Order: sequence, then C-alpha cells, then structure tokens
Amino acid sequence: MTSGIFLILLALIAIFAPVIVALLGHPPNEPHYDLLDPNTAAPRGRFGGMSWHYLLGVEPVNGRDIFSRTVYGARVSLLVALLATATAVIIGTVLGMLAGYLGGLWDTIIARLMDLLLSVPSVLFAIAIVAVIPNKAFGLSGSGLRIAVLVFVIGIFAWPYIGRIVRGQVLSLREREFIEASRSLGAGTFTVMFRELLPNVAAPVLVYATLLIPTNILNEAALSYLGVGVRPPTASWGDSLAVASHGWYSIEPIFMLAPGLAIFATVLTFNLLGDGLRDAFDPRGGR
Amino acid sequence: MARFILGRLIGGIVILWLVSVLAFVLFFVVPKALGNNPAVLFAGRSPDPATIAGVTRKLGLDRSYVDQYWAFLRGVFVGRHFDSGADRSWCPAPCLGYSFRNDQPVWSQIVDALPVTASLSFGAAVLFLVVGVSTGVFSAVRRGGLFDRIAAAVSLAGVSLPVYFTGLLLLLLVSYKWHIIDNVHYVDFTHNPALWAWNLIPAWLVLSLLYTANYQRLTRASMIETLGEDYVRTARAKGLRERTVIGKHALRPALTPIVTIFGLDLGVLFGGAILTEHTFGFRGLGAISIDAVNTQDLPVTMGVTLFAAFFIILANVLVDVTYAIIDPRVRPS
Amino acid sequence: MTDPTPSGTPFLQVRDLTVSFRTDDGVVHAVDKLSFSVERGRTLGIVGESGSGKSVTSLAIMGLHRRGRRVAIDGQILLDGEDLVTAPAERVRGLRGRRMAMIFQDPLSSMHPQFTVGEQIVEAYRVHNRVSKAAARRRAAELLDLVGIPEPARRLDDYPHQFSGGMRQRAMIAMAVSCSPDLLIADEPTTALDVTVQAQILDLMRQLQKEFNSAIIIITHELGVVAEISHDVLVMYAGQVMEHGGVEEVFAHAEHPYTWGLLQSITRLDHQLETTLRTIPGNPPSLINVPAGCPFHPRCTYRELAGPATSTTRPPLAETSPGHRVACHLPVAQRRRLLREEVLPTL
Amino acid sequence: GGSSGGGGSSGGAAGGGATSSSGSGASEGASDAVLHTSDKSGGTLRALNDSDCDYWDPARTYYANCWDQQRWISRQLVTYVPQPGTPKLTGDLATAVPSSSDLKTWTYTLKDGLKFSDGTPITSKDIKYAVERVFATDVINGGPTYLIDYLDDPKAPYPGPYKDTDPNKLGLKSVETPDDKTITFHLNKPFADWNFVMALPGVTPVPRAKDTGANYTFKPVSSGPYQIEKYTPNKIITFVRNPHWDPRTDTVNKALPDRIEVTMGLDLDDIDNRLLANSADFYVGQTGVQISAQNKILGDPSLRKDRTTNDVTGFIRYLSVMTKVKPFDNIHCRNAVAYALDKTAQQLARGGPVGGGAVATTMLTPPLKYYTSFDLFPTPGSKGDVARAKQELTACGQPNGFSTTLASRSNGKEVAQAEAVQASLAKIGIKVTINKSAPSQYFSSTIGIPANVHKNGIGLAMAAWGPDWPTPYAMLSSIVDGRKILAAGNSNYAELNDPTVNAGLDAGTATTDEAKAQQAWTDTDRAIVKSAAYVPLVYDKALNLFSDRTTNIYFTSAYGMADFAQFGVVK
Amino acid sequence: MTDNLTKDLPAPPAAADAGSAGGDELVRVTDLTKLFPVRRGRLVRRGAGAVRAVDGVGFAIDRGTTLGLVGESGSGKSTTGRLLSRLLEPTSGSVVFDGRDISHLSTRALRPLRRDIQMIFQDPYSSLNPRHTIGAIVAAPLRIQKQVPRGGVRARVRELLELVGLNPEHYNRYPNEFSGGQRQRIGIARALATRPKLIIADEPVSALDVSIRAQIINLLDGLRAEFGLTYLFIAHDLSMVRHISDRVAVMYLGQIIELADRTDLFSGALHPYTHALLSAVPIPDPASVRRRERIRLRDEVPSPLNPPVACRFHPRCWKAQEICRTEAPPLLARAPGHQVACHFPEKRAVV
Ligand SMILES: Nc1ncnc2c1ncn2[C@@H]1O[C@H](COP(=O)(O)OP(=O)(O)OP(=O)(O)O)[C@@H](O)[C@H]1O
Ligand SMILES: Nc1ncnc2c1ncn2[C@@H]1O[C@H](COP(=O)(O)OP(=O)(O)OP(=O)(O)O)[C@@H](O)[C@H]1O
Ligand SMILES: [Mg+2]
Ligand SMILES: [Mg+2]
Repeated sequence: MTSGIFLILLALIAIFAPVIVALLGHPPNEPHYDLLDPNTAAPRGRFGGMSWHYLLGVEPVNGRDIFSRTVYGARVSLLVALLATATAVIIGTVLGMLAGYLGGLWDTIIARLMDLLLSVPSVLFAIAIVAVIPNKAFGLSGSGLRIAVLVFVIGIFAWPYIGRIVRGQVLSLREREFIEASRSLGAGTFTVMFRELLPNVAAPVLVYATLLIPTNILNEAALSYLGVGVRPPTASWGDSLAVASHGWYSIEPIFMLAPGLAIFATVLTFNLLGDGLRDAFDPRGGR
Repeated sequence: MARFILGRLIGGIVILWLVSVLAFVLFFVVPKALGNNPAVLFAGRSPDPATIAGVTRKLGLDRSYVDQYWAFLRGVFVGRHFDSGADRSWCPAPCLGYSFRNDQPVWSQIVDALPVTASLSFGAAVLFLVVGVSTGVFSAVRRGGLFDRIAAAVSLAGVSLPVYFTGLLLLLLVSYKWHIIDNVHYVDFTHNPALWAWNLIPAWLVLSLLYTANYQRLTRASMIETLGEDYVRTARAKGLRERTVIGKHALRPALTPIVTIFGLDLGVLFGGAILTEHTFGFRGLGAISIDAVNTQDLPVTMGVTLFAAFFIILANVLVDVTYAIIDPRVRPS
Repeated sequence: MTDPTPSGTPFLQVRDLTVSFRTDDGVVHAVDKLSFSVERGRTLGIVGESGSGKSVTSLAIMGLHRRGRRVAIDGQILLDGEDLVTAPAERVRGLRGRRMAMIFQDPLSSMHPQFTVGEQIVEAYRVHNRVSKAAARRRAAELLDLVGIPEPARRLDDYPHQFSGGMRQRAMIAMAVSCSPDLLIADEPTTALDVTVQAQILDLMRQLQKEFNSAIIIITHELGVVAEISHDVLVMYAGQVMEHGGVEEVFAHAEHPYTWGLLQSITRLDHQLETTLRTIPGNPPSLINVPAGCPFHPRCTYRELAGPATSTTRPPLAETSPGHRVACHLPVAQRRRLLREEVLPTL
Repeated sequence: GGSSGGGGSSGGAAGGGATSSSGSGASEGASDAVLHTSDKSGGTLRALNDSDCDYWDPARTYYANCWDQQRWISRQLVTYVPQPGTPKLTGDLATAVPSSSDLKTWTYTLKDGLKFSDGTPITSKDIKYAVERVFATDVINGGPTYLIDYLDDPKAPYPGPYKDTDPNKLGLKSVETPDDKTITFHLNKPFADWNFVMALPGVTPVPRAKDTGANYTFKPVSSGPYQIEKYTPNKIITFVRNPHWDPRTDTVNKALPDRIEVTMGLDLDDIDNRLLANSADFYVGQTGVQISAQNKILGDPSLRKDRTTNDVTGFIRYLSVMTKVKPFDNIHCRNAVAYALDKTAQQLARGGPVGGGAVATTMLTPPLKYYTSFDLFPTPGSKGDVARAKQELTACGQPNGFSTTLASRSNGKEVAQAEAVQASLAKIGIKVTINKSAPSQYFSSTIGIPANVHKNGIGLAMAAWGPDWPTPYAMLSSIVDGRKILAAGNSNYAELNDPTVNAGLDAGTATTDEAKAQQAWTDTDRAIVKSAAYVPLVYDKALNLFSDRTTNIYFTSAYGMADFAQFGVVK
Repeated sequence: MTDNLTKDLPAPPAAADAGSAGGDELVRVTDLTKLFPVRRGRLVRRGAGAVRAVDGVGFAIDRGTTLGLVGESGSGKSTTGRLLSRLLEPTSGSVVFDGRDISHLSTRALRPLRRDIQMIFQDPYSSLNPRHTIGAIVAAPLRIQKQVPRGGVRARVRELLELVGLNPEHYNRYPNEFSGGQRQRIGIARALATRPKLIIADEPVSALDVSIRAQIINLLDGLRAEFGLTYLFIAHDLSMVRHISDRVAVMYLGQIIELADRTDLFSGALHPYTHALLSAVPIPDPASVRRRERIRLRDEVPSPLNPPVACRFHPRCWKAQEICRTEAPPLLARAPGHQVACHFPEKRAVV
C-alpha cells in the first residue's frame, strides 16, 4: 500500500501547492531574470542554478523556480486526468451497459461508435479539436475553458475502453440468472441496469478507472507537450517538457528531468494502485 | 469464410466513411462555423477582400459543404479534376485532394512521409511483440519466480514512462552525453539499410518500451489464464512434453486476446509514433499532420487522418480475420 | 464382477495418499491418507459429494498436480509396482497417455478449441508412437469408429465445438484410449450429458474395457452410475475413505452412516414413492478445518451411539468382511443392526 | 511575420548595414564585411532546410529564404547590388533603374540576349504575362499582391490571364509592352517604392507557353544562372547550370558553384549538427541555430568568428495594444503598458542578445533605409519602470490595474515572450490571461479579424513583422495605416488610425526628395511609438552557421539574411 | 412385459388437448410456439432460419398440483418455462393464467402479474446478485412490486428466511458466504416473498449435491402443501420429477410427446422416446443392472434448427414406419388423462 501513501502525498502536494511553494520556493510564475546569463538565457551556476533557495534550479529564458512549477504541475495533471477519467467512466459505463444489456440496434450503434473512436488517430483529432475551440465558449474562458476542453477531448477518446469492458461484463452478466430473476419479479430495464448490473460492473470499472487515470495523465502531458495543453503560464509537466525539448534539455537536463520524473512517479503510483486493486478484485476471487 | 471477410470489410468501410464524415465536420465545418476562413492564410500578407474571395474560390471553400464533401469522396474513389487555371489536370483515385499550402497532391505527401512512420511503427511493433510476448510467456510459466518479479517491476516502470520523456532522455544520453549516435536522424532504408536501422534504434526502443511492458503483462495474464484451462490439463494428460504444452496448447489461445488488443492498439500506436517523431525530429506522417493542423492545411489533415484510419481499420479487419483463423469457434461455418 | 477377490499384486495401488494445498485461507487437506487399489479389467467407482477430493485423487495419480510450494503430495502411488510420487516428472510424463489415461467431466472445455478433433487424437497417439502423420490419422479414424462416431474420417477435421456433447465425450475417450492404456481414469465422464447419452457412454466404456483389459477408475457422485458400471466402489468424504468394497456388497450391505445417507437421499425410479426424502443434515465440511475424529461425525445421526471417540480419533479403515473396508467408530454389530432395522426399510 | 507562414522564416527584410541599436549586446561576426571572399567557381553547394518552400512559383512564394533561393533560377527587372551595406538597386533584366517624376509611370528597357532556360528569348511580354498572373488570385495565390493594388482598375478588375478574353492573354490595360524590349507600368496612384516592387520575385518573366497555372510551382522555367534539375517536394531540389544564361547580361549573380542541392524536411538540430560537421554548407532558413548549437558556438570563439553571422535581420517583434478594446482605448493605459514592459526579458525570451535580438525602441528596424534611433519610453536598463507605469495607470483611471487578454501563437518563442509580458504587467496590477492560438488560427481568426478581437476582449497581442523590401513603407504600410483596417486578414491589429501616421505614410511615399523622406519617416515612426498602440520589443537577430568552405558570406537587407546567390564553395 | 395397446386403444376424445382431469385450472397453455431467429453476419444481418425452440405445446396445470417437465437438453423445457412466466413473448399460441390471457401483455401490464408467477432457477450461484445482501435479494420482489407487508419488509424477509430454513440473522450477508444448498433456499425465499400462485422451477436441484438435493426437494414439497402452491417443475432427473410431480410432460425437440399422470407415465409410458429415456436412467442397484432391459438410442438429437419432418423422433425410433416420415402424430389422449404423440403407442414398463 505504499502506492496509497504516495497517492495521498501527491494529493496533498496538489492541494497544498501554494503552501509548499510559499515555504520552500518562489511563486511558480515569477521570473527571475537576474539568475540568468544575459547572453545565453541559461541559468547561472551549475545544475540549472540549483541552490537552497531554488531547490531544483530555475528555468532557462525566464528563470522561474522549477521546484515550484513541478509542484504546481501536479494540480493540472491530476485535475485534468481525474475529470477526464470521470467523464470516460460515466459515458463508458452508461453506454457500455446500454449496449450490453439492450443489445440489438443499441448495441450496434454504440459498438460502432466505439469502433469509430478507436480507429481515428486520436492525438490528431485532439489537437484539431483544441485548435478550433475559440477563446470563450460554453460560458467558460481562459484556463477553465482549456481544462474543460482537455477533459472533454481526453475523456471522449478514453470512454470506449471502459465501454468495451462494461459491455463485455454485461454480456456475461446478462446470462447470469439473477438478471432473469429480477426481470421475472417485474423489474424494468432501468432497475435491472442500475440496481442489478451496475453494482457488478462497479468493481472492474473501478479497477480500470484507476488504470485509466495514469493513461490520462500521460495523455494530458502529451497534449501539453504538443502545445495544446493548458494556457501559460499555468505550470504543466507536459508543457515544461516541451519547452525543455527545444534544445534546453541537452544543456540543462534538470529542466527535463523534473517534470519527466514527476510524470513518471505519478503515473507509476496510479499504476501500482490499479494493479493492487485488480489483484484484490481478481474475477477469479469470487464466483 | 469469404462471406465473413466480406462482412468485416463492409463494416470497416462503414467505419471509415464515418471517420471521413467526422473528420470533414471537424476540419472543414467547425472552423468555418466559428468564423475562421483558412483562405486568409493562403492569400499572402494583408490580403484585400477580393484576394481572399479569389483564394476561397481556388480552395473550393466557397462551395457548399455537401459539394465539398462529395467532391472529396468522389476523388477518393474515382479521382477528380484539378483546375490549375492553365489547364485541368486529372488526379487519379485515390485522390485525397491538393494541399492548400503548396498545391501538392496530398497523396504524394503521404507517400513521402509514410516510410518514416512505417519504419518507426513497424520496427517498434516487431520489437514489442517479440520481446513482450516472449517475456510474458516466460513470466507466466515461472510465475512468482525471480524473472517474473523483475519483469513485473520493469514493465510497471515501462508503462509509466511517457515516450516524450524517455525519448528526450535517450537522446540526451545517446547523442549528447555518450556520443554513440551523434546525430539521430532518419535515413532512408533504400539509401543505407544499416544506417537506417542504427538511427532508428533509439526511437524503436522508446516507442516499444511502453508496449513491450503492456504486452508482457497482457501475455502473462493471458498465459496464466490458459495454463489453468482444462484443455491444457488434457494436453498434459496425453503425456505431451511441457514445451509442447506451453508452446502449442497454451500459447495459441493466449495469443487471441493479444491479437485483438494489438488491433485496438494500432490507433494508439499511431499517436505514439506522432509523439516519437516529434521528439526525434523525424518528418513522418505525424509531423506532416501536426504541421497541417497548425497551418490549417485542411486537405492534408483530412488525408492523413483518413489514411491513418484506413490502416487502423484495415488492421482491425485483418485482426478479426486472423482471430477467426486462430480461433475456429468464431469462424462461421 | 462376481469375483471380488484380487489375484496377485494389483495394477494400481494407492497407499496413504495425502494431497494438500497451501492457499491464502489456510492449508486445504484435499486428500488425506487415502488407500485403495485397482486391477486390470476391473472398474473402481469413486463416489462422494462435491469437494470430497475425488478429482484431486485422480490428478495425483496422473501426476497432473503442478509440484511446487503450493501442493504437497505424500504417500505412494504404485503403478505396476513403480512409485509415481517419487518418480521424476519426465518419467511420469512418459507414462501418461501410454500406460494411464484420463477423461474429464466437461468434454468441451477439456478439448482444445483451436485444434481439430483429428489433430488432437493424432497428437495423443504420436507422443508415444513413432509413426507417420498419415498412419496416425488412420489410427485416429479407427478410434473414432471404435467409439461409435459415424463417418469418422470426415469428422476428424471438425473442431470440438462442431460436435455434440455426447460425441465430444466419445472423442475424448478415443483420445484417451489411443495408446491402449492400462489404466483409464474417468472423472465424472457423464455428468454433463443427458441420460440417454450417458447410457451410451457407459456402454462404450464397458466395451472398451473388454477390448483393452484396462483398469478403470470412474469418478462420479451418482450412485446409479457406479452401480451400473463398477466392480468396486470407494466412498469418500472430506478427502478420506469412508467405505470401500465390492459394488454389490456396498450397495446391499453398506456399513457407514454416510453411505447410508447417500443411499437414502436419492430417489429411485425402481422404488415406491415416498412422501419425504431422507436427507443428510448439515453441509459438507470445510477442508481447511476438517472436523477432528471422524470427519463425518458432525452430520452423523448415530454419533451418540459411537461414543466420544468419534470427535477425537480418526476411525481406522477396517475390513469387516473380505474386501469390504469401513472407517467408522460404531461397532460392527451395531452397524449391521442399524442397517437392517433402520436403514434398509427406508431404501 | 506576415500572415503567411509565420515565424521568422517568412517575410522579406531590408535595410542597410546592421548598425547596432540602442539595445544591449553588440553584434559580432560578419556585418558590413564579406566573410571569406573568393571568386573560384566549381563544386556543389549543399544547402539544408527544415521544410520545403511554400512554392517554387516565383509569383506565389512568400518566404524570405525562398525569395533568396529564387535568385538561382529567376531574374527580375531590377535587383539589389551584391554588396553589404545600404540597399541599392541596379538593373538586372532591365538596363537600368528608372525614375519617375509623377511616381506613377515607370518604364523599363530590357537588355539584349536574355533567354529562358529552354532557349526562348525573354521579352517584355513575358514580364507582362507574369504580372498578369498575380491577378488570378483564384489560381495564383500566396504571393504579394502589390501589383494588384497599384495596377488594377477598381472599376473593371482584371481577372488574370486565365480568364482573359484577349487572344494573347495580355489584356491588362495598365501595363504596356510597345515592343519586346520595353515595358511601361501605369500606376493608379503615386508610389516611390515601385522599383523595389519590380525587384520582387513576382515579376520574374514567365513564358506563357510553359505556364501550367497552379502547377507551375513544380516546374518553373528558369531565367537565372541555374535551372532545376530534379525536384522532389519536401525532400530535395537540385540545380544545375542554365546553359542559356549569359553571364554577360548579368552583373549581379556570381554563380560560382557548378551545382546546388537543397535537402529539405530535416530536423533543426539535425541541420545544426550537419553544419558543425561540415557535411553541409548552410541552412536556407537562416533563422539561426538551435540552442544546443548556439551553446557550442558561444563556447568556441574561432567557430563564432569564422563560420557564423549574427545580424539584425530587419524583422521586428512588437506588442500590439488594441486601441478599440477597453481600457486600451485610453492612451494612458497604453502608455502604462509601454512603460511597464521589461524588454530585456523579451530579449531573453527570444534567446538573448545573440540568438534572439536587440532591444527595440522603434518600429523601423536598423537595416532599413531612413532608420533613426530614439526611445520615447525610456526605462532604467530597459527593464521597465513600474512607477511611471503606475502614474499612467492612474491617469487612465485604473490605479489598481485591470484584467485583459493577451493573444499569442501557441508555438515557438512567442509563448515565452507572452509569459514575460504577463510577468511585467503583473507588477503594475494588470492581470493578463494568455490566449494561445494555433498558428493557423492566429492571423486568420484570432487577431486578424477585428470583430473577433473586440468580441473576445483581446487587449494585447504578440506580433512581428518584416518588410518585403528594405524601406519604411514596406515595413509600416500594412501594419499602421488607419485606412487599411480590414474586416478579415487585417494586419493593423491595434486598429491604429492616427492622422499623423496616415499622413506620414503618404508623405514618405509621395516624395522623391531624400531629406524629406527621411523627415517624413522619422516623424511617422515617432508618431506610431508615441501612440503606444504598438510597443516595439526586439529587433530580431539570427546566429547563422556556415560550413568552413562557404565563401562570400555577407548579409543583405533585401532578404534579411545572407545573399545565397553569391555563395561559393571553393576557397 | 410389453402390452401392445394399439389395437384396442379407445378413440381419442374430441377435446384432444384437455390436459387436466377437469380440476381447478390455474394455467392453460395452448399451441404455444417460440421461434428464435438465427442471424448470421455482424453487419448485414440476414435471417438464416429459426430455432423452433417450442413448437405447438399445450398443457394445463391445476391449482395446487405440480407438472413435471422432462426431456433432453435443448428440448425446449426452459423456453417453455420462460414463456409461461412471460420472460419471453410467445411467437404464437396463448398462455392463460388464472383465467386471463397473458400471452401478449405489455411489460407494464405484466407487472402486477409478476406477484403471482415466480421462478426458481437452476444455478444457485448465478441466480443471486453477488453484490446484494441476502436481505436485499429476498426483499427485491416486495420492493419492485411496491408491496409493504404488515410488520414491514424486514420482518417479512426474516420470516421468509426462517421458512426456508435459514438463519434470519444472515440478513446482511452476501451470497458468496453461503453454500449451494443455502443459496438455493435464498432463491426459494425470494420466490415466496410475494405469495405467488405459480412457481416455475427450472432445474432447481440439478446443480446441487445428492444429499442437498433431497433437502431442497423436501422443502419445495413442504411449501406446496403449506401454501397450496402450483409448480411447473423442470428437470432432466426423472426420479426427482417422479417424486414431486402430479403430472409429467415429456418434451422432445420443442414438442410435448407424452403427457400423463406420474404413475401412468412411469409405469406405463406409451411413447418409444419415453421408454428410451426411462430405461437410460441409471438405477443405484448393482443387482438389478443385469435384469434391466435397456433401450439404447442411436445417433444424437437432431438440431432444432432443422427438425426432422413429420414425427420428430422418427430418425431415432426403432419402430418408425413410413407414416412416421410423412405425417406428424397429433398429441392424443390414449387413456384418460394420458396423451401421447405417436403413431404406434405401446404400453411398456421399462423401470
Ligand atoms: N489447486 C487447488 N488449490 C487449492 N485447493 C484445491 C485445489 N484443487 C482442489 N482443491 C480443493 O480440494 C478439495 C477437493 O477438490 P476436488 O476437486 O478433488 O473435489 P471433487 O470431489 O472432485 O468435487 P466435485 O464433485 O465438485 O468435482 C476442494 O475443496 C477444492 O477446493
Ligand atoms: N435466446 C435464444 N436464442 C436462440 N436460441 C435459443 C435461445 N434460447 C434457447 N434457444 C434454443 O432453443 C432450444 C431450446 O432451449 P431450452 O433452453 O428451452 O432447452 P432446455 O430443454 O431447457 O435445455 P437444457 O436441459 O439444456 O436446459 C435450444 O436449441 C436452444 O439452443
Ligand atoms: Mg471433481
Ligand atoms: Mg434449460
């Protein structure tokens, strides 16, 4: 359960980022030009200007505190990944259950929809969608809108994975006699789906949701990396990596390592947790 | 069987068609609805309205959506005429249209970029399938053993590493710190196969790492499941050698879910290839598609999207057929 | 069948077989000091409730438990005098299929779904016989014919799912007898089948036994099946032998209260209708915490009569008449009386 | 850059020798001098590029480096004298650079012995035909449209040669070709810079018989010293000598190499590495080396001295402050921004004084004719003056600051610039939200449509511009002319409509008097900066690397980069 | 032992399908048919025939009696049960329950009826939702039917649990904590919750151990007496059926081929298939094995997708004659209350 502890730690970091940064660092968006070499725009000093004041050094070009930005990056990552996962889980569960339980035309349509979403190059579509969303839409603007868009884009391409699992589960559950029992008692479709099926798909969905979170963290970072993530100067790991990738990583590796290892650690934690849950909910465990 | 394949093909075509509609709406209809006319981009600096109108006409954006879509669809199947002003040239099927940006046929751009993406994805796929499946089998057979535990740890790390991070890390080490390959760049296979492979190795490693880990776990789980099946017990009861039992009776059914997942993963693999190309600076389909999105070169965006979708769908059809071949139960009699 | 006395050393002899599994919940004592023997040409029926260790026993004989930290096998399994428990795995593998073969309960899941029936029989034959594929295929067709599958040559190329349940079980049998094994173990071979098909399969097994003179162990929980086909019967409960003897002896003069319970609780077509069925009270025991003493004592109607030993000491498996062994604390005379006075009238 | 292409690779540039500006960091490397002079011919010039040219059709290309490359295969009526320093035109196809008293009628006479690469002679009709092609915007799009602006008759717009009813397709009335050697242009308004327009690749003669319309880009006919041997889009283009090019007719092109190869579609770091390894000669993009190579060069003085150039390109980076968006309709609010900005941060964001540029205080850039240095918003060390800025804010009635949106492109260094603007303005209480747009959206929709700007409340926008030729007019007319505020494709993002500026633009173009022109342009520049609608940030610089064998490297303000036509590879 | 009655059988009465002996009828099924269309292809769906799972079945069950339904696997027993409980809608024919035709009632109209018809399922493991507590499972019918019994739901559930011999304290436990027999009891408690009139028990003991089987059968028997329940008891274990049923119907390939009181059927079956079935039942008596005369059927059951024409049994029947291949034998009463569908019925005691 080390993963659980780490996860709580991560959540605390994300929630208390302002406090942590106030104690140990500098505001994440505050530039420190005086720490940069005016000729090369690289941080002065070794290891990206690491010091007790700047735990992980500062960014080239604008001298922002890498430690603070890494801490703040957790917020965006977790927020987007969790919301996107929630979106995917809700859509995937509902549609998966409809497809599996109702079958027929519903199944055909939903299954086709899932096929469709799984066969489009999602990264490309995601970029294109983010690119066409204007500055203000759906009553949102700025970072809020951008996060909503990211959540939507990531969620919309992730739900078929949940949908397929739920559909498969429901298809096999449908054969179980308790469904028939419930129907024979006069339960309607809605009751059967939400009272009988839902509790049974909840466990696998929970497991896959935990495993989807790390995937979505990676997706969020990937989109940021490709330049369609949250708005600057909001700190985001993917964005930091993108900036570092423009040559700086070879000169100031810490610039790349900090966000990269942060992503790695977070994703690893969620994966560990998901694996743990999967083992706990091993379908062979109970009948 | 022929009927089955035909059915899957038709299904694939329907999906492809839906993808084309989706792509058309997303790339052509939505931007315009949001008040963004791509023609402005291709009309030079400070264009006056007449120029914009002329370019809009040239790009065909003044026509109705249905018209534009229909022309595109016709082009794919029967080819289409391209009015170059001086004469009408013929773009034979499959015609994905002409780039807004430089009037090049989209098809030729795809054909140019394809070898990069294909080399990258194909090599990575071979690598992760071979390594992932074999270590997975080994882990399953020696379940709980040292190898299994190490493999589990490694693959857990593997699935948690983003390609764009491992890519940069590898580049940093391989070319900036150790100078093993000083300048990682794409070399055409036809130009020099050895250099081609040598330069692709880092990218292959990076792209396949995630999948190797995934397939290791998948194969392991799948193998453990089949190893517990009754028919494996039967095989042992026949007195078959353990090697035969595992390699023939257990592995074959264990591969079925892997084949299916592989089909599903192709879409994601393409995404991974985009990121990897981006990191390594290879100009493959990913690079041209991102460029196209960024410059609103709609026909190229559309073309690459459909082309990628075509392959993903085709591969899925092949997977379904393969599935039917390796699993006679789903084969229609 | 009327000759209960064994001649010479038995072909298969199991002595004090103990199999336990280490699980997360504790150690499962699936089989506990089990002893019995079977001879060529004879059939032993093993009966017992679900979970009483029947399958574990048969898998132990076949050497199909995966040895390791989780499984512990103790005792002796002598096949034609050779101890299989201590024999190297490779040696046991060589015996499987050739000298001893097994057919399983669910023929659909026990046959490989991705190979044709023919391929699977050919494979079974060729592991132990160095013949060409074509020859093996001819043999496979013969075998299918032998087990009564029409148009055998054509059906060789079918997949198991294209066979009906009865045909699958026949194919399983064909596979098992392909190398004319001396010992054939059938673990619930007919449970998944309809009665009419079950009858056909039982006929087939009898016929094959004549042909190959094999020793057969048939595992089932249906007393009717045992009565139909076996020469001897072994009644198991919680991994232990409760009663063992010639089939007619056990059915007519059962001496163990558990056997009585089994006989009482079945409804029989050839008997008068009764108003209420007799039952064995309670539920089968957990094999992790097997009751001390006689494992059956918590459910035994006569435990008071047997005295306090029943819950402390394990009753020995004692021979009460030639070839008839019973593990019960009740005195023999009392058992016979109870049988006569209380049990037989209810059957 | 302009609306096409974006980034540093687009747009022409101009100007005289790169005199260092008021910013910090003096430029090094070749400036007024020629690096490695040589007249030896032979060898193969190996050029590299990350992408292909937008078009190889001279009338359609709009990338500065492509204009430079065009010189290998195309010649115009006039062109620039091949030397560093003040930009000066000379006759190329034409015998001389004409002057015009009314600035409306311009007549050129062609040299003798001019031939296309297929051997047919070049006549004035081929030039007229080329001019006409530009009018066919529904076929020939992408390039500059000055010719239409000055030659079209608004009452009877000319549709271009493909829809021309004239049998010879020479129906454009405003251009006359009385004979094969003479061509006269009748402008619809006076234009002092006309000769510069005649130096643009759009006026390269095109033989009508070989014109394939939109497809001409794949097979342009050469009039220059080389001709295309093989062209594989996005991969490679090779040039060999044009047998029909007569050096006697050409005083400009040295044409030293026997062969030129441009390999395209390469990664920028890859390009740097190849140049460092001398396995290629130069990068045609000329936008400067990447960070890791820059680091290497800055650490190696001899490399820096012998093999690099580091010139101010003529390109300007500026902040557009929207005069029609509240509260920037109030000049004090704009002034506050101008005072608050830390321009050294902008310089760092662009890559520092070497790779990025010099701090800018004027909209005209140093390489331009008539450039004068001044600073209307002086701040200590160019780092911004918070106190002054706050005063202005108070004057504006917003003592506590306000919120606004800053638009920028989502790629490249512009993001870092935007972040620096955000940080600067945060100090005076202006809360800035950055709105990153895909590069494609940026000019065509985000800031190129004034209605969108108003609707989305975009108060600030990152912008950049390079002139198509090295004069103030080319620099300013599109971006500050209050009469050129377009509903779509607008380049006067701030919607500045200042009578002084408008008048200055007219005065500068309408005069033939150098002194008057100098005065007019300086006044105009001051008026623009004073309006604080446009805040100059950085004069772009590029640190460019060349192979050790490349010769005759010098900066030309015509394209804002080295003059490719003079390169040789034998020392 | 055989007693050929063909010659002197009485003429069939007019009401050939009169199932019951004129008692108080609770259910009457007439000419019930259910086809399952078989589809091929995933995208282009094309009908490729239909499984005639139930084909013209007719019978009636009197109040308080049990009808046993036997037959080989796939003969349509479960489908018949589902049609009766209206989990399936019949393709044709009618189901009259308590004087009301329920064959085509809508889901809504059916709801109140669900109170009166309940089911007990074969698999005690899969018929209980593993995620619901025992209390929730047994209370489900009350909840769904919106019935609030006197004393509250909880009290009623405890009462029911006690009734089926379970500890009411187990209210909050989950099914996986119970053995197969106990689970089946929970299923029975659930079926009793609404005090139904008819219980359809589809192989309720097939999945259980011999010793547990008897417990459940006794329980069902006892409940019938106590509440005057009517059962449709589906099984392939003929001895169980004999024990619990008043009348027994034998199905073969979707049709009822023989229907009689249990004593008539087990001592004097008329249909050759019934004979084969009975003779195949293994008897736990080694002594009688030799004495029994067995009828072994050749071949396997034909596919219900393509059932043999005319008499469906004829390809496997040793008595088949020309007429069996051309004409389907109607289900006729050959003796009072004893109907059989055979051209050559013959009384035979096989057990
Ligand atoms: N691999 C194993 N690990 C742990 N426990 C096991 C294993 N195999 C069998 N058991 C346990 O051993 C006991 C005996 O099982 P076995 O399969 O022999 O019963 P059986 O008599 O064949 O029952 P059935 O009639 O249901 O087939 C059971 O309680 C079972 O749970
Ligand atoms: N939903 C369905 N779709 C298609 N065919 C079905 C369906 N349900 C049942 N069938 C078919 O109808 C026939 C009768 O099935 P049914 O389940 O009623 O038989 P059964 O007598 O209950 O068999 P068993 O003893 O195996 O339970 C079978 O051939 C079966 O395959
Ligand atoms: Mg078993
Ligand atoms: Mg059934």
